Amino acid sequence: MDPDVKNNAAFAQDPNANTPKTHDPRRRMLTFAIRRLVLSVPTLLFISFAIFMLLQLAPGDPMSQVPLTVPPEVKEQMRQALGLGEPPLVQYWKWLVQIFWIEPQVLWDHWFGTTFSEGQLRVISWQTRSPVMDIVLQRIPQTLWVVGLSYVVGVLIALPIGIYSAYRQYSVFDQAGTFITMIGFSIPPFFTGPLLIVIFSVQLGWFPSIYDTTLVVNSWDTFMVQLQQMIMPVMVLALQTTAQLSRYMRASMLDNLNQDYVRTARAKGLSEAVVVMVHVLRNSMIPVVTVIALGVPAIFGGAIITENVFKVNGIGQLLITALFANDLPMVMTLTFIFAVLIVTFNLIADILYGVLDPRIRYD
Amino acid sequence: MLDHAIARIQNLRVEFETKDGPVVGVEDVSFEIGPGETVCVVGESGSGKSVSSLSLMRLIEYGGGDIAGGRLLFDRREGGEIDLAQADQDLMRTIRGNEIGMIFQEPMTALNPVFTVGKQLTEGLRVHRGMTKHEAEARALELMQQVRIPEPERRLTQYPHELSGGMRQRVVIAMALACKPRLLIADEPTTALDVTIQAEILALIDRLKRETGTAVMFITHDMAVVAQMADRVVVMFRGKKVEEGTVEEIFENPQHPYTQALLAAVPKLGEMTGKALPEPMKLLGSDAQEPKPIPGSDEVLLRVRNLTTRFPVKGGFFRSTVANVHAVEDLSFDIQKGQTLSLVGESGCGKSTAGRSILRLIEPLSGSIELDRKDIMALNQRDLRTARLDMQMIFQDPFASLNPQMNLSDQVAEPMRNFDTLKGSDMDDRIAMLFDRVELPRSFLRRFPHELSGGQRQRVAIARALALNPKLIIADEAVSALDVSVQAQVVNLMMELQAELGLSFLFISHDMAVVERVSHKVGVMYLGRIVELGPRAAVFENPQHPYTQALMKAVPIADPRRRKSEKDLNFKPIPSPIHPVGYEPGPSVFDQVSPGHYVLTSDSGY
Amino acid sequence: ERGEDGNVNIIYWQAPSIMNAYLSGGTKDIEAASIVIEPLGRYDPTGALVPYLAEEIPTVENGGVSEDLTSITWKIKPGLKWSDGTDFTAEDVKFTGEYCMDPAGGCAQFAKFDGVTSIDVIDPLTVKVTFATPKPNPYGPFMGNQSPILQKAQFENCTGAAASTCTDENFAPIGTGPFVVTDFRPNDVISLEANEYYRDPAKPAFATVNFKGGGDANAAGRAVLETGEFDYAWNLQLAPDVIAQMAEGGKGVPVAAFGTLVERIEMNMTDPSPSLPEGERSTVAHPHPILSDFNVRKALSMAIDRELLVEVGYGQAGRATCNLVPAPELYASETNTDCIVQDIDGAKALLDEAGWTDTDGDGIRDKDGMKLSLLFQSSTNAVRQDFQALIKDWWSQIGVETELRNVDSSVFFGGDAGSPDTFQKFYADVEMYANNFDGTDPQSYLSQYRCGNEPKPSSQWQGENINRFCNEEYDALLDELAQTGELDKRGVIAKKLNDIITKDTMTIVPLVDRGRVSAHSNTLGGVQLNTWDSELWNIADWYRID
Amino acid sequence: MTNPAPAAITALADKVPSKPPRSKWTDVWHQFSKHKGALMGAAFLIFITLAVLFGSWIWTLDPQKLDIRNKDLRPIYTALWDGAAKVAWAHPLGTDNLGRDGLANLIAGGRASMAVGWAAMLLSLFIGTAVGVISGYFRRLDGPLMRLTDLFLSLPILPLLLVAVTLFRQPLRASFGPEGGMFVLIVAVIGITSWMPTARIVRGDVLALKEREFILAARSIGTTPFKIIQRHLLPNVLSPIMVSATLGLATAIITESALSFLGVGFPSDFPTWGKMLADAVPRMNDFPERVLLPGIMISLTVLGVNYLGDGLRDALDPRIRGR
Ligand SMILES: Nc1ncnc2c1ncn2[C@@H]1O[C@H](COP(=O)(O)OP(=O)(O)OP(=O)(O)O)[C@@H](O)[C@H]1O
Ligand SMILES: Nc1ncnc2c1ncn2[C@@H]1O[C@H](COP(=O)(O)OP(=O)(O)OP(=O)(O)O)[C@@H](O)[C@H]1O
Ligand SMILES: [Mg+2]
Ligand SMILES: [Mg+2]
Repeated sequence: MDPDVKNNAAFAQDPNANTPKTHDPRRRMLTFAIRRLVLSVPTLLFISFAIFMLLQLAPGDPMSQVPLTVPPEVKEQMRQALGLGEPPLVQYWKWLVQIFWIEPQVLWDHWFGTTFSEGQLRVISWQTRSPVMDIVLQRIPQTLWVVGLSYVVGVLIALPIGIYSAYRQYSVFDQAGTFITMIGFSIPPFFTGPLLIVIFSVQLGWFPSIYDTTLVVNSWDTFMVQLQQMIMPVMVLALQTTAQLSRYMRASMLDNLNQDYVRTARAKGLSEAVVVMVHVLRNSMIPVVTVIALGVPAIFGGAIITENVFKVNGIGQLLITALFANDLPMVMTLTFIFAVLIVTFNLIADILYGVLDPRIRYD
Repeated sequence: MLDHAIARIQNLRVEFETKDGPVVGVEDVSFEIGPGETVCVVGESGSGKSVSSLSLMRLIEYGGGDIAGGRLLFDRREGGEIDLAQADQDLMRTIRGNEIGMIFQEPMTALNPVFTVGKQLTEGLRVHRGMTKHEAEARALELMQQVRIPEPERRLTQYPHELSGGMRQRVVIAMALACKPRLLIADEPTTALDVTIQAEILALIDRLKRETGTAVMFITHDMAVVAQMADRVVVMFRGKKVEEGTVEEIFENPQHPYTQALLAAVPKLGEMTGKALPEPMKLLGSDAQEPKPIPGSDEVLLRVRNLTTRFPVKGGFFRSTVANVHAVEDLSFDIQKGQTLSLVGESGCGKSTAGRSILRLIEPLSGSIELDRKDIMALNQRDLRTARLDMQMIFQDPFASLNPQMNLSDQVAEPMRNFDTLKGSDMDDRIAMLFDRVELPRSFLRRFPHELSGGQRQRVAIARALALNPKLIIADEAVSALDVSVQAQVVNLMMELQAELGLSFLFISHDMAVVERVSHKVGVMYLGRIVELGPRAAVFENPQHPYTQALMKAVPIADPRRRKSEKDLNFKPIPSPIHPVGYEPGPSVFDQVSPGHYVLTSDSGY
Repeated sequence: ERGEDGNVNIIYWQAPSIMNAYLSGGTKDIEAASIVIEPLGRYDPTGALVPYLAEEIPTVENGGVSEDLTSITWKIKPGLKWSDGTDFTAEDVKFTGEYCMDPAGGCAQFAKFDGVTSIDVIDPLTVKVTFATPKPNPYGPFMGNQSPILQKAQFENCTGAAASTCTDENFAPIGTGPFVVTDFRPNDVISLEANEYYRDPAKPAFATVNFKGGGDANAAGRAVLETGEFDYAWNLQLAPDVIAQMAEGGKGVPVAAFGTLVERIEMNMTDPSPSLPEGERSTVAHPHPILSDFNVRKALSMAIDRELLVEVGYGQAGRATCNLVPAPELYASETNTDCIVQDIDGAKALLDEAGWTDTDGDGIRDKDGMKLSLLFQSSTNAVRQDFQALIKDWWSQIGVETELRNVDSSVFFGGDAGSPDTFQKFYADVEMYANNFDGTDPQSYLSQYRCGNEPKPSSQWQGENINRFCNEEYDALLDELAQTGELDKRGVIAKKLNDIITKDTMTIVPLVDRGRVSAHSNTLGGVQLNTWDSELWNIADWYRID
Repeated sequence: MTNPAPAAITALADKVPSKPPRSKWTDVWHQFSKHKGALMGAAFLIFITLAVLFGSWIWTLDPQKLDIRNKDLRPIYTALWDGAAKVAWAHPLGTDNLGRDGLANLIAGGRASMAVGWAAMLLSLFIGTAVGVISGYFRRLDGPLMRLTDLFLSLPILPLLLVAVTLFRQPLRASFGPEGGMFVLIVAVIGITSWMPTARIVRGDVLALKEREFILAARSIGTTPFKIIQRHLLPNVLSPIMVSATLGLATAIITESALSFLGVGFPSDFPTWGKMLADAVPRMNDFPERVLLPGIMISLTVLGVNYLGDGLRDALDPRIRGR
């Protein structure tokens, strides 16, 4: 989550009416996007290298889970079989080739039935000896269901709260909202999670405490089951999103409610609903939408603790198990995907900013 | 007074709930507006003009105000008079925008930036007139034509920021007029605008009033505008009405001392006719001596030659320079010691850029600047910093040019701290002296900018500029944002300082009346170039360049008997100063019409 | 009747990541795999050997093991079928051996095949394993859950370096066990269904298995004991009061069993001081300034109340012990029980005797200007931290200052030569962890403490003699043990070795003989907790109680 | 103004603010004291801080002292509704499963949590503000610094912590002692992985401020860039910094507890609120106070800081203060 409300103020320079349009804004946006995309390649390379070196430096060894009964020579052999004996730079280069050259080919093959990637070595997880990407793909559904949905729910709850608290600033609702959201923000999920489980699974028996990732939703009943098992993790996660977003929404609404154009809108005789929900909201959403967009990478990054508490086994759990098992290719790939998402959504946020705010100029 | 007044305000009292208890905004204000009549409400900032008008719209509640007493009688279209002060907000919604239209002070912020002009224009129509989208659009187009916006069809699909200030203000006017209101409230509709655009807007409102018979309540603090527009005038002072009368009565025979003082403070174009040298204004009540002319000397202090400043416009994939803003083109002038050169011209013509380029706050592209024979252009950053000891700048916006987080003595002390000119108690003494000099009480030393009025702030800015004993002060619209009365004081202060300390000023302004008052010489700028340069009397009394002539015509005169008619105005929109890379404009060629009076003969774009 | 009891839900809080026991040493993977692939013989809950795919367990008596102890001949049950319907033959056994012995494959069970010179197929149902030297315990290959048989047809192309590219094979091996994999999600869920070719037509009783992984022991326990969502939870490493509280949920019961796992304190016989140059810390070049003294070590051991540790940390799943080899009976030294009773005063006296006295009155003993202050490290784990706190308290009572450190277990057990925090490097004075041995024979386990086998820079800090223990008598006994085939004699020697390293020298201070606690729901029958083999060793016999 | 002016000129005279000027800090305090929430937040924070700092002198029990016979005591107040509860006045807030005193642990844990929270927050604030101001003010550094921000956003905190532990624990332990060393490490790691949002917000604000005239004015009177940042930019970005600080403290306390939860935090005998909370979760049913007490402390602290931040922000802004 990135409170980047004002990040883009640079774009919102004073409108300059004297400056005639030299380009079509759409084309400018495109150039801007492409430029940023191209620039992000070296950034990402640098990031990946930094992460790789960090992981290299990190202590720990993929053999740590092998029982102590296995003698060291055997562990050494196992290490060699994983390619750990090679110098780090060679390992990095191999990883780069695999992720940027071979994996795309695999994807291509998958879609078009070609065989470019035949026999090429993909990024293989040390733990499972299977391609990292396959596992990641396997994890995406539950991550999206739970973390993604919780984000959506959080947003949907946060926005009305933020809007109303700002409209009735210092009212009881506003005060209570502040209080509750701050509490929500300050309670760690490893507390709320088990608490909910004790209440709703153990005492009341309403919801399962363990998430079933194999459930296929194909009927009303299975949908209900899915709903039941999703409800607790989604709520725990949504609490955090709500707490933060409603603060942003409130601040942004407050900024705009005092603007002159609001008075103009009222002077036209528009109803309060239209004034607030059309004129003010649209303007207030500009910074909030970018904040929302910047929070999206976190969805794909999963929610390590919550996933763990409810056994959702999404990306977050994958990352944490890989970390503790020192499964370098897996950790590397996941963090890299995460970095890509961060960079991408930074870009998307900037573009969204421009889409929503006609004043933005891309240069 | 009038038979069928459209609106009658009786004993209005508005209070604001603040943290320090209730504050009275206006008190016991009564006046009427008849059909087809323009009532001007004047008074300095904070006197309660806006509060009265917002109360009439019942919008004051949204700003934390409360109508504590009085009646706001409004004659509705379907006959019948109602008291708006008692009406509920639902009823008000049907009146607002429908029967009463309002034009707001700030064209830049009065429009919602994220909706197209068309959407904002049609909104009211669809609510009040129940029009379909299509009908409303047709009507919107009609309105746009009525307010004479060029290319009205295209404007409807544009966003507010894509329009110039003048166009935006016209859109706001069109919005206010959309439902053919019976009463139009215009709250300082032109304060933020250029002379030329102001003239156009005033003419527009006047014409609409004549054509539709709408009653107009016109709020302003600019007496020249009042003289142009008003049928009757209401003068407000500190939340109360102090005087009311027809425009002639007020101007020719003001009764209340405040009105008298106000009128005395208004610089009138043409007042200086026949005088060669500038002299301070005679303010009412200042028992001071007769204003003395300021001669200055003939020794050249600042010599600017062929100054050119361009801003690159970056674009394309590699963010290379694709075009340049030619903000200042081939500018040459001299300023003598103890004299004032004024630069005038429309917004965006490059005045500020010129001023900043001289200080090298913006790096000029080429040209030479010599201050006291020191070549400013050749200095490196460190020497430039010391060179700035001799030239200081006062900025346009007294609200923006002081750091809100620093107290006044620190702000004034800052230049001395930077250069270590004075220390400890010497510095304190000097700050106190400067405060005395600009007539600020010493008790203000520990205040923060927000605790001061605009005029006081501008005086702090002047004190700061004086702190280092500069030889040249560049005053970039130093008085434009101030109330007339305050403006007069600040202008007088600057001229006194000039007389006493022998300061030179580069005075940048678009207010011709003030310029006439202060300048020894005047340069008229257009599109980055000086189109006419000469002694003030020559330029004002004998303008040669067509642009200068047009500019002079647009200036409203604070005399109700010398109203301008719309026909006098012929302005073309300023062409773009942006040119592609490689475009090299020709040099400026001047013709000397009289000694020291030059007129541009090469193409200026006008 | 096969499949009549529907579905059984198993939860392992560590999620299996692969189904091939040879490519992962992790217990979770091996146990998950044990449902599908089987060895020739297994250990039962008492540690006895039982034939599985073999007709019988070969011994010297029945002629299966040669008199000179250099070969073992397995006879396979006739009529066995793989889950794809093909016949199980001796070729598969031979192949499995070769698969693991390929040095490029990185086989985790390589040690099981240590000393094997050849594996020969005598006939389709007979296979002979020959060793280079006499093997008193020839049950390394193909015995126990770590050494199951892979199908040759399936893994033929997966040997050597190709082993890790065979994702499909590694995730869904064809086996002879009661279930076959239908869906394997690494580190998440395994779905299995009954193997239609399973040798006993009446088994397994369950048609499907849902094997969930991930989370923590707490949640796993709760899911079985409190909410009843799952039928079986593995290895509940939780404080006894927590388990007891969960058991009140009434949906299931915790079960415990003991093996050879001993939680112990290891004394560093060498000096780990950071002031020594890197490369000399914790090496035999510098004996430990404090712990080299037997009396100090003994005093430290005497100050510990092992019964209390058991009560706090393990409850019914632990027993106080003074032995490094607590089981099986044959090898467990029964005379070594002195340490069980805490003796603070005795410890104090011993320290006084050793010259460690509190001269400056700060409550910490010192000698020659050196404080009796120890750095005590362990891996991160709630119970271990409780133990550390308790032990620190006791030691402070006898005037020993203790600094605690806990290291993340992936680092502590990671063996990364670059990290200062591994248990092998032992950059601390004492450390605590648990270890055990495979199967029932402790020979290799005891051989770890041979002089010269210590981790050291020249061996990239690999080696199992964690304490840097060096004792000629001990090494001589080890040699003798390697030559002895008779079980009784082996028992005597092993006990002697055990006593030397524990009570005689106090190099290793055993604390708790740790059992295993797992839990199963009240409706799951047939569970027999087995610590010598996979917990799921008899899953074919599990059934539903209605 | 020196000489008395006649009537008409007074009409034109500038309005003088009605209240006499006060020193800045009186003013700040005045505005601050009007904010009830802020006052309460501040009072609570002061109370907590004093309690954790000096509480150990009043409640002198050693938090590490094991009193195994008195383990698993309930807090005294449970006796109110549960007569059978095991309570003792010697341990008013009960004891844990090894008999460590709850109150003493709460105090000691609070000290650690507050210290980590404040230190990490200040560190991240410092880095964030520095990066934000520099990249906003110096155009040329903007790109590289923003890419650096991206990098840090993508850095996973756990491996980073493990690396830091490996590389720096020994030297830090030598200079700060075992707990101090770990403290420095954790603070540093939390600090350097959480400054990015602050940096972005500050950068955005600086970019906007840079265009304001008073910055130009400062340049024209010869203020050096460093002084401009110090005198003009920093005081004006205080408000977003305050917000970041508020959130930062909460995040730091929670991140520390999450690290403890994942088992990579402080040594086991070094209690923090987060760790107490994490350790108590498995026994939540029987001993709810063990989760609730530290949980409530964390929440109240965060709330207190939040309200305090709100009040300070209002009080420090002279524009709001003036109203
Ligand atoms: N929302 C408010 N809260 C408190 N006081 C207010 C508020 N709005 C206006 N006032 C006070 O009411 C008085 C009149 O203000 P008003 O806006 O009408 O002045 P004005 O004559 O329109 O000035 P200007 O020329 O600057 O627009 C001022 O003293 C002002 O401080
Ligand atoms: N930093 C800048 N970058 C690009 N263009 C600029 C910049 N500053 C000014 N310009 C352009 O240069 C031209 C001259 O601007 P300048 O501010 O000097 O006008 P001005 O005469 O002072 O107008 P005003 O009366 O509105 O202050 C305008 O077209 C403006 O848009
Ligand atoms: Mg006003
Ligand atoms: Mg300007």
